[in-house]
Amino acid sequence: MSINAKEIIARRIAKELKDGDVVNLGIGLPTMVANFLPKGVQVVLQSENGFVGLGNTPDKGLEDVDVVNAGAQFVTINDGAAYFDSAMSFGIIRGGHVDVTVLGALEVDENGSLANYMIPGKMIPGMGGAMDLVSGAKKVIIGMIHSAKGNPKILKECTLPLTAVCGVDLIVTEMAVIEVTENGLVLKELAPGININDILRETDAHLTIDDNLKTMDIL
Amino acid sequence: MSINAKEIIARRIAKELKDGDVVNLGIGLPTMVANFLPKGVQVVLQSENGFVGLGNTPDKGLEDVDVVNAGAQFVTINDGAAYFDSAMSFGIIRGGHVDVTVLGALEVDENGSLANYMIPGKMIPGMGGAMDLVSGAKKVIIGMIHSAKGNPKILKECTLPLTAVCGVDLIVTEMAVIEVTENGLVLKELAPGININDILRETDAHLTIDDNLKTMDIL
Amino acid sequence: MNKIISIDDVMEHIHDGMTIMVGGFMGVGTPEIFINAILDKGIKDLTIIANDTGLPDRGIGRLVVEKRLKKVIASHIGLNPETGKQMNDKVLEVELVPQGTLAERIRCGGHGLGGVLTPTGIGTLVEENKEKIVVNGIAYLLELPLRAELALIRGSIVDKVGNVFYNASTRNFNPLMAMAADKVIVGAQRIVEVKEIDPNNVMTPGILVDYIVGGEKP
Amino acid sequence: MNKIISIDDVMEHIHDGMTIMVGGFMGVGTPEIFINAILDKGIKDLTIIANDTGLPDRGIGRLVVEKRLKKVIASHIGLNPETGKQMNDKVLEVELVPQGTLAERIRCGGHGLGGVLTPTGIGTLVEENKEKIVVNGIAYLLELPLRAELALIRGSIVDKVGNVFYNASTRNFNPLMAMAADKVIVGAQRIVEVKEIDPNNVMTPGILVDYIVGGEKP
Repeated sequence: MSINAKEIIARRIAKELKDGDVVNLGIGLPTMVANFLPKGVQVVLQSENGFVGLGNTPDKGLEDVDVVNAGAQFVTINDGAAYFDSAMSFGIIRGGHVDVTVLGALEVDENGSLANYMIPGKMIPGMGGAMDLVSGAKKVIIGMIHSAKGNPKILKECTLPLTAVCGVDLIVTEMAVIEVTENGLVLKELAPGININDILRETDAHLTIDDNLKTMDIL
Repeated sequence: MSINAKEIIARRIAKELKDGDVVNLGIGLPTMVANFLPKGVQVVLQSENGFVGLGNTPDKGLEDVDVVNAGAQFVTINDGAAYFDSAMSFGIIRGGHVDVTVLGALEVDENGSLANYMIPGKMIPGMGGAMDLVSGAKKVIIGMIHSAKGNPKILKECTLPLTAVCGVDLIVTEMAVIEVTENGLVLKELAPGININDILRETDAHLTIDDNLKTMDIL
Repeated sequence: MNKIISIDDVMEHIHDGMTIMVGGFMGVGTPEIFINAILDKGIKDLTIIANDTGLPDRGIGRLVVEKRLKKVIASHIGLNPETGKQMNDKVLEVELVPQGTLAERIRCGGHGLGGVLTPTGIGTLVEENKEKIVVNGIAYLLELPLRAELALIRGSIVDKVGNVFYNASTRNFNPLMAMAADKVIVGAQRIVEVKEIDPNNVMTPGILVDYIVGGEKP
Repeated sequence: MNKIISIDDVMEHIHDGMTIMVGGFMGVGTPEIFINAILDKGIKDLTIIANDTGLPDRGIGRLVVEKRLKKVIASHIGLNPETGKQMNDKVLEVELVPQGTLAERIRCGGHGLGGVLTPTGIGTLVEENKEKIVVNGIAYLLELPLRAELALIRGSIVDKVGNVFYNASTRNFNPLMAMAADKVIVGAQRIVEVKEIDPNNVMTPGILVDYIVGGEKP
């Protein structure tokens, strides 16, 4: 789980975003996506704690204590930003006004179901805004390390408590791009240097290999 | 239905208001109540089209086209006013944040049910905010002329489509003050010069005469 | 992504038979430039969702007088006698909705909610054909979402990315409708540069607005 | 009607075992002066309704660390490991609610609504013990209102009649909670004269606020 792996994921997901998209990036790896937007693509980032127009991290000493992201980190806002309360924030999310959300996951399965908010008896951070994001955003992209040290996270069926049923559209890992279709998971792209057997070894779910299998563009 | 009758009603209702009350006054007669507040009593008027802090009618030439009441008449706002949207306005109303609403009525009955928004086939203005006001305000006062040219409007049971079931707390007319209780309507006060027989003649509903029947204070 | 277009360009987005939400309360906060354009271009058979039908010479009232509407969903039609007349003559269908319920139904439509339980209207004609749900011993009506193909709203100050500030009592239903339609066009009293509206004072974020047209009169 | 009181006077309104809503998001927009006072005065067995349990040294997190809570209703507890620990040790009851659902439930409580239908949580643990209602072929959860005896909110600028302006991302749950409690007390970063806040920019009208206490730090 090197920095490199995360950067591969973030770079590839960034290519899914279109100019003008309203995007909500989860805390952690998904946040990195903003650093790799293709030239000419500008997106509006929504922060579920109450604004659109999320900007960069402020320079040291220039932090505004009233301006934080959903992870409680100091951020800035861009020109054209707007603040609102939590009901409006989730009205925007649930109401389909967010084009793309990028989230991490503990498990994803063949139905596009997702588990990412608790491991019973062990780690229970809570779902925060994740359940609303998956149910409301037009496109849900999961960005995650492909397996947990070799143990598959892309499963026939999730074993952990679900965040949402059938909500995921695309899974991007450091090894592959997998699309969730009505007919199950379709392997669309392989990372450079990765072959199909590598993927199958670290994947529990059934994968259909796309006729037009490509190499992931991570430049 | 002289000016005098309406003024009697407005003056008497004004005495029901307490300092600091949040009050919504219906269009027409109820609006007059604001002119007769007892000394030392200041209320905050809510206007359901979107603000609290409704003030007086502006002087000619000083109208602001953006500042109107729910009857589309030019008004002013007082210091400390606040504007909001229609969802918030009715959140305030439905949520019990309005202490008193004063409304007109076509009919009121022994259960405290009220009809004031339509005469089928004839006059259908619509309920506007009235149904929400009756269901949400802590105290609902009906201010109306006692009868329609001698035909009772205070009935055993309303005949027109209801605005609300069992919502009314107090009925104030130019002849009497009548309280709605669990045991039906109780005649609490008579206007100066009015006797019980006058009331009974113009009232269809059963009235219990209060042991402590008083004369209406309309100064 | 230039959102500022001419009123002629707007008319490409308005067609006969459409369902349109129109902001405003008795004409205050109603985008009159779009009303003018609909009248000028002969658009008809519209279903309008709005608080009221304005006055005969103002706001939606003018569309009623000119018989451009097939159906109205509103809370109040009393200040425009023509609406009641057409309703009684059965040439215009009118669905009356309590004002607070209308606001919530539009809000549900825009916020991805399947409905809301309100005590308003219990025991009245409003409860016809509606599900009643009892919660903690109190009966509520289940009121369902309203959406439209198009929302025509009016902004007092609008910046070039579509952030909207509504002044005073012009706000009313406008921000709710800007969430609840497939396409949102705002008639602006004043168009300003980005950054001229404080982000704290934006009442409708620009991400919700598709097009901006200038020329709304005070 | 002087609403400005001292922090000592506030403590007459806070008791052991109370249900309290506390504004803020990971501590941002949380009224820390009330957290301090609750800690100082030994208040305990509280049920807290809030977005999250803050950080161990910030916001509600400090009440968790000092074991003043009996129950928490929140959407996220991950930034304060002590909450999860007490939950697993069964000394603290935690009800996890999706963030958007939490906002809507509090809004229902304050707006006189009996509940709301949301698609969020369908097919997950969140649907346990909840009614499912199908509208137009889509299944929704019926989520019920939340109210509290007291709401402790934080205002950036508060005028003397209690009108509140929340700056930037401090707004979050504060205006929703100010509607949904029997008593509302605001901790003010700055108290100003009436008229200093533009009526268009008031986010919580003073009619909703019972008491104001100064002294909130930036």
